[in-house]
Amino acid sequence: MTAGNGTGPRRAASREGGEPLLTAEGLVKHFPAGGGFLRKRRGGTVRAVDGIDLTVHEGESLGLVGESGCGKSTTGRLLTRLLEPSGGRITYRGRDITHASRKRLAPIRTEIQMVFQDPYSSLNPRQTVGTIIGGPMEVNGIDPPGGRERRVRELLETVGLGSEHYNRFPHEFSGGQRQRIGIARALALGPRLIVADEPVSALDVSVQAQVVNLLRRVQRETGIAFVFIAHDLAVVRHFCRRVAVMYLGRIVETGDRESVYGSPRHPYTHALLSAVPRIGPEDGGRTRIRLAGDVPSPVDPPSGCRFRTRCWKAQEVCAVREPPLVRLDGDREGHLTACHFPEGDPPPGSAGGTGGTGDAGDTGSTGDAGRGDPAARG
Amino acid sequence: MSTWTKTADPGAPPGADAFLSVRDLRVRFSTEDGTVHAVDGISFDLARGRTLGVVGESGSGKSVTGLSVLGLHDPRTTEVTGRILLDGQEVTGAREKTLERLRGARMAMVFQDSLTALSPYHTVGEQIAEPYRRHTGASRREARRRAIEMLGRVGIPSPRLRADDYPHQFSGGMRQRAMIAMALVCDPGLLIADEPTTALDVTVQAQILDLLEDLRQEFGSAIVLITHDLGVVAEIADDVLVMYAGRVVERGPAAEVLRSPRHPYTRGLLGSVPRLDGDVEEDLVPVPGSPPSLLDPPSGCAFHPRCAFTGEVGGTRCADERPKPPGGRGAACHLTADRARALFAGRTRPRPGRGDS
Amino acid sequence: MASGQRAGPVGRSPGQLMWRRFRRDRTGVVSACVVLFFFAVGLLAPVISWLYGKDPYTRYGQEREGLLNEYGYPVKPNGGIDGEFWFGLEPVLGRDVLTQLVYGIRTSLFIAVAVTLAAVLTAMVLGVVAGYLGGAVDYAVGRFTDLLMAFPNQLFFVAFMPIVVALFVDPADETPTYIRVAALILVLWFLGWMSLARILRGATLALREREFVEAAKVSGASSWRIVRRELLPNLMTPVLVQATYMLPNFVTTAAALSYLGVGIVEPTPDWGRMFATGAEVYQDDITYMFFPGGAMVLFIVAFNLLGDSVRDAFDPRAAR
Amino acid sequence: SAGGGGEPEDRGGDAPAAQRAPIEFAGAEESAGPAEDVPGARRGGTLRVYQRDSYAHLDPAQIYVQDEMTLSHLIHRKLTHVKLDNDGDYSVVGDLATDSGRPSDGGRTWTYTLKDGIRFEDGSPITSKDVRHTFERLFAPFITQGPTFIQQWMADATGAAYRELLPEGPYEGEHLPDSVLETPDEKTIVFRFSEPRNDLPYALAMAGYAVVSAEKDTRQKYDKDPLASGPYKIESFRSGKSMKLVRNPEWDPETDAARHQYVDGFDITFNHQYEDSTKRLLNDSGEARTAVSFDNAVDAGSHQRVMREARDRTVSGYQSFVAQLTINTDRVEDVRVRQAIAYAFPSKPYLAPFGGPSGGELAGGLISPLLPGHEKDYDPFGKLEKPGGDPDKARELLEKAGRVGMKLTYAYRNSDEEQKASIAVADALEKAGFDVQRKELPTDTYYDLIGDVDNGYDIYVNNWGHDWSSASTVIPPLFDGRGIQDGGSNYSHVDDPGINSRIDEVRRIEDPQKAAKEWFELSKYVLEEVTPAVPVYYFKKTQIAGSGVGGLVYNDDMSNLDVTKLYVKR
Amino acid sequence: MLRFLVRRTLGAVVILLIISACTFFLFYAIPRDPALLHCGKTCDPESLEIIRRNLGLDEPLPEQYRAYMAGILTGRDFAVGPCPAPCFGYSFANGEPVWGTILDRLPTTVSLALGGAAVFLVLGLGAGMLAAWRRGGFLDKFLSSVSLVCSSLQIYFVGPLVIALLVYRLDLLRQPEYVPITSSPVDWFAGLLIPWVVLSLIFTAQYTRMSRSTLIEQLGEDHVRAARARGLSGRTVFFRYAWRGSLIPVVTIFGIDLGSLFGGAMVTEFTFTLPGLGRLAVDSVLDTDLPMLMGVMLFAAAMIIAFNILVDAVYAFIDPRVRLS
Ligand SMILES: Nc1ncnc2c1ncn2[C@@H]1O[C@H](COP(=O)(O)OP(=O)(O)OP(=O)(O)O)[C@@H](O)[C@H]1O
Ligand SMILES: Nc1ncnc2c1ncn2[C@@H]1O[C@H](COP(=O)(O)OP(=O)(O)OP(=O)(O)O)[C@@H](O)[C@H]1O
Ligand SMILES: [Mg+2]
Ligand SMILES: [Mg+2]
Repeated sequence: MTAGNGTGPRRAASREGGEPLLTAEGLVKHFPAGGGFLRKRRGGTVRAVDGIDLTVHEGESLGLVGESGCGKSTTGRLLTRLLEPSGGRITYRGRDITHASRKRLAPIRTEIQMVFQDPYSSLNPRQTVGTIIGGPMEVNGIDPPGGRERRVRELLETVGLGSEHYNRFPHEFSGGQRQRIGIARALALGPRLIVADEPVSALDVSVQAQVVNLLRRVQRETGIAFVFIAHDLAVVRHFCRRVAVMYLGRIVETGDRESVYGSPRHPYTHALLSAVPRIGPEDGGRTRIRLAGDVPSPVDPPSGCRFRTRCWKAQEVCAVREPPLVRLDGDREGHLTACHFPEGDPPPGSAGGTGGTGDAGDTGSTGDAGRGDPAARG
Repeated sequence: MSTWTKTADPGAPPGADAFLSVRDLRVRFSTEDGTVHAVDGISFDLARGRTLGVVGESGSGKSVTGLSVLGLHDPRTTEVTGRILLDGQEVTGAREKTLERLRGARMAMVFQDSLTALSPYHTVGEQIAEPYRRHTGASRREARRRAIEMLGRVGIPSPRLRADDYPHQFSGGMRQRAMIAMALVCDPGLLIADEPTTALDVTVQAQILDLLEDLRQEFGSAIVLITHDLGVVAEIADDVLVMYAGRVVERGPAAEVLRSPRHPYTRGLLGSVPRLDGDVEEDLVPVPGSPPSLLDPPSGCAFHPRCAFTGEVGGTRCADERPKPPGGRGAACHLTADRARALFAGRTRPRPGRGDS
Repeated sequence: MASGQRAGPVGRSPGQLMWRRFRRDRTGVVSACVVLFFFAVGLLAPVISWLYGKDPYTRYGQEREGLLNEYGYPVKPNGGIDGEFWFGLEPVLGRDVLTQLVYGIRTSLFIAVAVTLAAVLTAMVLGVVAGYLGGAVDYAVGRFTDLLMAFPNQLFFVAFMPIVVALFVDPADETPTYIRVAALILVLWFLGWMSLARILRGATLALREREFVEAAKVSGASSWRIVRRELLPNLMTPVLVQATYMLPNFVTTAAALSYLGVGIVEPTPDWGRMFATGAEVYQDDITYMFFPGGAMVLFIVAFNLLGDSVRDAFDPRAAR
Repeated sequence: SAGGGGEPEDRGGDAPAAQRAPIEFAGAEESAGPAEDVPGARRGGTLRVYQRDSYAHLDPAQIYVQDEMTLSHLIHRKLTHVKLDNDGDYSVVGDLATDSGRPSDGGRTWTYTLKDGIRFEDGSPITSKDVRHTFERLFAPFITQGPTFIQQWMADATGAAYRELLPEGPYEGEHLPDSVLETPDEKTIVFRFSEPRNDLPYALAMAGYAVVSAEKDTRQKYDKDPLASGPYKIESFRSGKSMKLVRNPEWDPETDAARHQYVDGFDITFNHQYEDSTKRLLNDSGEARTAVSFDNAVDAGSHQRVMREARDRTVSGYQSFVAQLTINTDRVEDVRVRQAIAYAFPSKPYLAPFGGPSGGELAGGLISPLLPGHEKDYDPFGKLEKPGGDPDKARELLEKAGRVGMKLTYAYRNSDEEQKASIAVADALEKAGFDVQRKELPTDTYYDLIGDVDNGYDIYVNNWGHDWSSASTVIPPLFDGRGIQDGGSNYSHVDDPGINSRIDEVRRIEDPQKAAKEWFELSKYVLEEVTPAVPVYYFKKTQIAGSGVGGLVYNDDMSNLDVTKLYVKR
Repeated sequence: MLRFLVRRTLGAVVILLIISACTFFLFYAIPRDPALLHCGKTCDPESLEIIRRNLGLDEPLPEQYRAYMAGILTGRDFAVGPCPAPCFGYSFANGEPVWGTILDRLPTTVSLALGGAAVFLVLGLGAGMLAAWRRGGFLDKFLSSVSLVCSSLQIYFVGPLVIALLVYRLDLLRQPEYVPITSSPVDWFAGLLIPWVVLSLIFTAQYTRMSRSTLIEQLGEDHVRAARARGLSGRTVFFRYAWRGSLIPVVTIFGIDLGSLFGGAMVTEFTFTLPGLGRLAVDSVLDTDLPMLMGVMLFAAAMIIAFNILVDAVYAFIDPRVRLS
């Protein structure tokens, strides 16, 4: 395959379990709420990402799922250092890049790339496809053999576009094609890691499948590591070997695909999985867990376990103590859960689960979440 | 399962007991670049108490169909032909006054983007009460009581307080509930929900779908659920209509269509969706290419440029001849149903958990 | 895969698309022609004057007998229009109206174009800097803009024109015309850029959130490169649209200043001063008011139409 | 009065410029009231008055500009007054005084006796104490605007040195000594000067010397709210907007030989530009029928129409001002160059923006036709013959002087008309071979700037008007070389021994007839031999009133419509 | 709301301080001596000195500025007498108290502004609504072209023409003038009719164009369509839903316009010789009457800021989203 050409020696053949490529420890990002200079103190801070640990290994693909606003994109931006962390540490191949300046980041820029969600806003409408894809090479002064243009044409073919599209403008392409251009741009520098922030969410199913397939192929063939952010659990499952589930700026459960999807231990993961509508005929045994309310505001997250306001198992201790992200009994290596009262396997408490919305305790918490939310937003 | 017995080909008379009956609906927009054939001859019937799922890719004319039923298109730029009967009453070509009486009272709509679809200048309570007053002539106080009641019904906590909030003070899920309350306040026979959950998270989406289902049972309305998520259709729709480039390509009871699609496009859609229980090592089977431009739709079968089975039909038939839209259960395809079944089975690996049905 | 796309190696840039859209808009093209005509008149004023054989400074009426009556009004009816003086003669001084108007348009357009350029540049620098850097810079620029917005602008122009002139010119010297023009440009510029700066700041803020800017950052592009390559090309649309609305405003404001007596003075031909003269003599010679007035209405209408067309061409969805 | 600081645009009608005899000083009989009736006049009615400028000063001591002087005739009284009778004859009569003054000691001592029954508007009688106060307060520091003739005569000083006589005015308990001003009793006032002051009756008739109440003097604030002594008093005054005059019941017609009190009152509004007031009055509808403007002239643009359509409702005449191009002799030293300028100057084009014939009459000499001794056909530089200027002659002189192409800075006031005129001036002078620099000066400080000895300009127009009917208020202030100082009125800085000595000689002539002739002869010498100034035009003015206004008479002495004679027609 | 007002008022004070300082130092820095104006014909250095002292011009500039600002709050004592609390000094040109003169001219300007604003707001919004209601139709095209042409007119061009035509040629209307409404409402109305009409002619056009385009924009909004989907009548939707949203830009511009009109409609007042603040401003510029100019400048700026605050407060009424933040 051509994508890897011209970017030096390839990584180890083993795709997974390779060397840690990128590590984040206790990563924190707070934004001033309400925004604006001189008014920072008013309204507190948005704790978009509030202490997460992540490791991405060479050549692996890590999925990041969670509901809207839980801090997935922020995490992605922190990892690519588009944002500077408010706390914690990011190391890339042993080098601390937490607060590295643009200059110091320069060599790493070629190695960490990003694919964006919105195929419309991620391409500059005033540049031709050639300029867009060639831009990163120009910035980094990379002159591939045969010239940049040839390399761009190659990349276009790699992502399934014709090299004749070189001089076209983005508005002449459909969403799926634009996303391919975005991928080609990310590939242009021959990166080791691509952070893909919901790369397919904005696409139609048929096109989404094309792009997912493309990404899978690219990963298979080049061995680039991926951090794949999505809210569609099925897509993540399809793409990633390892999955981390985020809730309100925290990782609540992480582990390999089989463990997390097969035997989720955190109630939230459980609820999330059960909320996904399925095409297949209902197997009678499937328990439906309906969570009440929405994700609380990150400006004022609940104390202790952040999920407790929507959790049907919540007890007093949940409000007091924050559960650590640990490996629970009977779980596989690498399967970590942050819960005081983890789900058993098979999923216990089906009684509580089915009647989720009707449960007295729940309604109360729903009310809380409901009332608290808009005020915080306003 | 299959209660869909009514024939609904264009020529057929409107279904007798169908609450909503659409015949050969065509919608054209004249734009700067030319005429957009957004909806190109679709027909269907819908009975009370049933849910029709309309699926299709972006731009396939789903929303336009929904809006035509309510007569909401701007007559200056839009040409709507065909017949739409709501409970026996003609909607197309009806006078604006008549339409105004029907909208909200007999048919209602829930929009996708709840933030832009709610007026930012009025409280949620007012916006629910207003159509109620208009259609029932209720007093201001009665209307308010009704609004609060409806908010409670759709599961908004402490509705009495929240009725005086403005939409921006609600969360996304609550807004969507408020929209549903607004749509159902006059107990309409028909509810058109245009992607009511697309902008929401899965957990909230599940809440809303449950709510819709509960309300349908309670009010007995007919629901047209527009979506592009096959999972949602599978979850709550009785019947399904698959649209492509403004046309119906396949229809039938939801479970049946999803289990054994007869149109290559439907099959492609199904193959594109990754499943929670699917095989992760398998690549997805997408539909190649991208949707056609409606300014200049492909001749014959609109799907033929992306279709893998044109060879099976033979010659240039797919490119020349427009397949007959399906009457009842069926597909608008030159392949016969049996041939299709055979072909699709051959090329698709059975999926775990589905093969046995 | 490419079958859905139009074939051909070179795509159309948004600019080309807008140009095509613009060319289809008949009103736009006509008004553009009118506007161009005015600019041509301004540019070619010396040529026109040479061809026509008159200049705007000679006092024909005073130097030749029989053109003006003893009170200084043209003897011939309709403001003295005849085969020699096509637009008639200026009362009192007896100068030729046509060349006055042509040169007046030249002066006015020059000032307006200069102010527009200066204002656009300022707005671009401040708006983009504020929008892109945000934080304290944005706050400072924002408050500064607020401050200037609170200035009563007409009053400011009227009050500060003499001051600016006084600052540059020793009271004993003749004020050169260029100083006056410069002062006018300076004063108009000073309060002329804020609204565009706000628009550009907003646009920059919006653009900054667009993912292609992040993409550029991820690839390691410097701020300067991002501003230049990613932001500026996308800001040309609002700039062009706003500039077409700003320019006629500056023309009328500068004219109003001359009208109030603080702008351009004799003998430099100026559009606005023709109104001042016209307002004095309209009782006896209404024809004189007609030419500058008609020309100005035509010019402004054409420019406004052009502005609408440019906006529509850039943003076809905007309501007309 | 001095150059009409605010009156450059005043224009006049076309009364014939006849040779005029000096105005007589009248005795007690002519000074006694009541004034002879204006034919056809009746009492009653209110007049609307459209004025351009609001009144900046109402304190008599601060009044020195035309429109304030006009108003002053209605509200203030002075010791003497120039009366215009029904035959059109002028005479200086006693106003508050019983006669125009009794001189003794060769004109060094003047005695006045106050009439009976003269009162301020508050009913308090006007006594010699008030008159003393009136003159003493002229020395107070805050009095800066009014005429200074009598103060200078009293102190026998030039310039501002007179202030040393009584630096604080009467307010700190100091008073003028009897050797200067004596008020032996309630009714008698005696002025004593060290030189003969034969013009005193004229000077006392100036509005600036009107009487101020000693009791009610509020110093600076008096300027806004003075006590009236004339036939009308101020009911309300809103600066910049309006003023309302009503009858002053304390004014006794029996004591006034010149004024009338026909109308009930005047409603004055300001900000009416000349075009505006003219158009309203010409339209003659509604309230404009009984409206008039005290000072606004018919604007140049409307003059034609006014003359065509409403000539019978107009009055016109000369104003005291003579427009003259002053040449800075410090900078333009060669008399041939000055003469070249005189020949080249385009009088007619200069006058055109001011309304042409309606604004003035081209001048051949420097002395106004209103002054005794004026010779009508005097025209040494051919300004009447070649009103557009004589560039050939000028160039010839310039060549002789060897100064062709010399730089000439022309300063002018930054008004619309002057701007236009300056173009013609620059044009014509350039044709004659000068390199003209135009320099516009702010209107408000124009005279201050050209009044600087070291002003840096070569030529500038000065509109000078006589203060009373004698050229002694023209030639000495303008051309006496001993008066050169900053802020002085010798704008040309000419210091010619011939002129200086002749001035002293003529001043001593007692016979007004002879003096008038001598002044004119002196003006010829100044103009022809020294040429520090070029005559441009004599100001003229035409005024119009509504058809319901009677008693329209042009008063040469006021250079204006005589506002004391107005009445409302039935 | 209260917090908002307090914060904005404080901001306004700061802005006014800066404006006053800029104006003061620039004006007084120009090489023109206001004392000369007072000095009259027989000016000599001594009396000049006296006048300087009387006017307080002998102090250094910063001290003069301090005294000036203090005078606004506490009043000052001048040679001509005490000047009570909002003291902006005395005019150099005619010795009138500046504040009194401003108050005196204000009614004219306010009458002109309010009357004109009433006309152009009602007509402009009305025409804009009509055009939007019938968008695409003949009425729309007609109104749009008329307003386009009208908005291209200038007061200094139309003003004289209208007077020439309506007053002098046809004798239909009264010559413009200001009569206080208290003394004669009829004359007040008749005298201001032409200025109102001319002022409105130009403004109306702008409001028509703006309200039309924002209305059309609003009519295309989702929530408007949703309101129709609920069966609300076209009129209800138009007025209760679309119109309300279209008001925000209109209110913004209206606030700006009214604010600057209240500070004096210079060209209008100049053209029709109305004794308002604008006229006062032009006159004081031409007379180098610095205190008056300062006063008018500060007053006009205060008006603009006040209307800005008012507009922001009105936003909160129109748009609940603004209320909470
Ligand atoms: N620049 C910012 N300033 C302030 N708050 C921010 C900023 N960026 C993100 N946030 C807030 O941080 C939280 C997390 O945002 P983030 O975009 O990471 O969520 P997400 O998981 O990507 O959501 P989505 O699925 O909607 O993309 C949100 O509440 C968001 O409002
Ligand atoms: N008012 C309009 N004017 C012109 N074209 C329109 C208009 N409304 C819709 N269209 C076009 O009609 C086609 C069908 O649109 P429609 O909104 O029904 O698609 P959809 O199936 O609802 O897609 P989505 O899933 O994106 O909502 C599209 O190509 C769209 O561009
Ligand atoms: Mg995100
Ligand atoms: Mg849709």
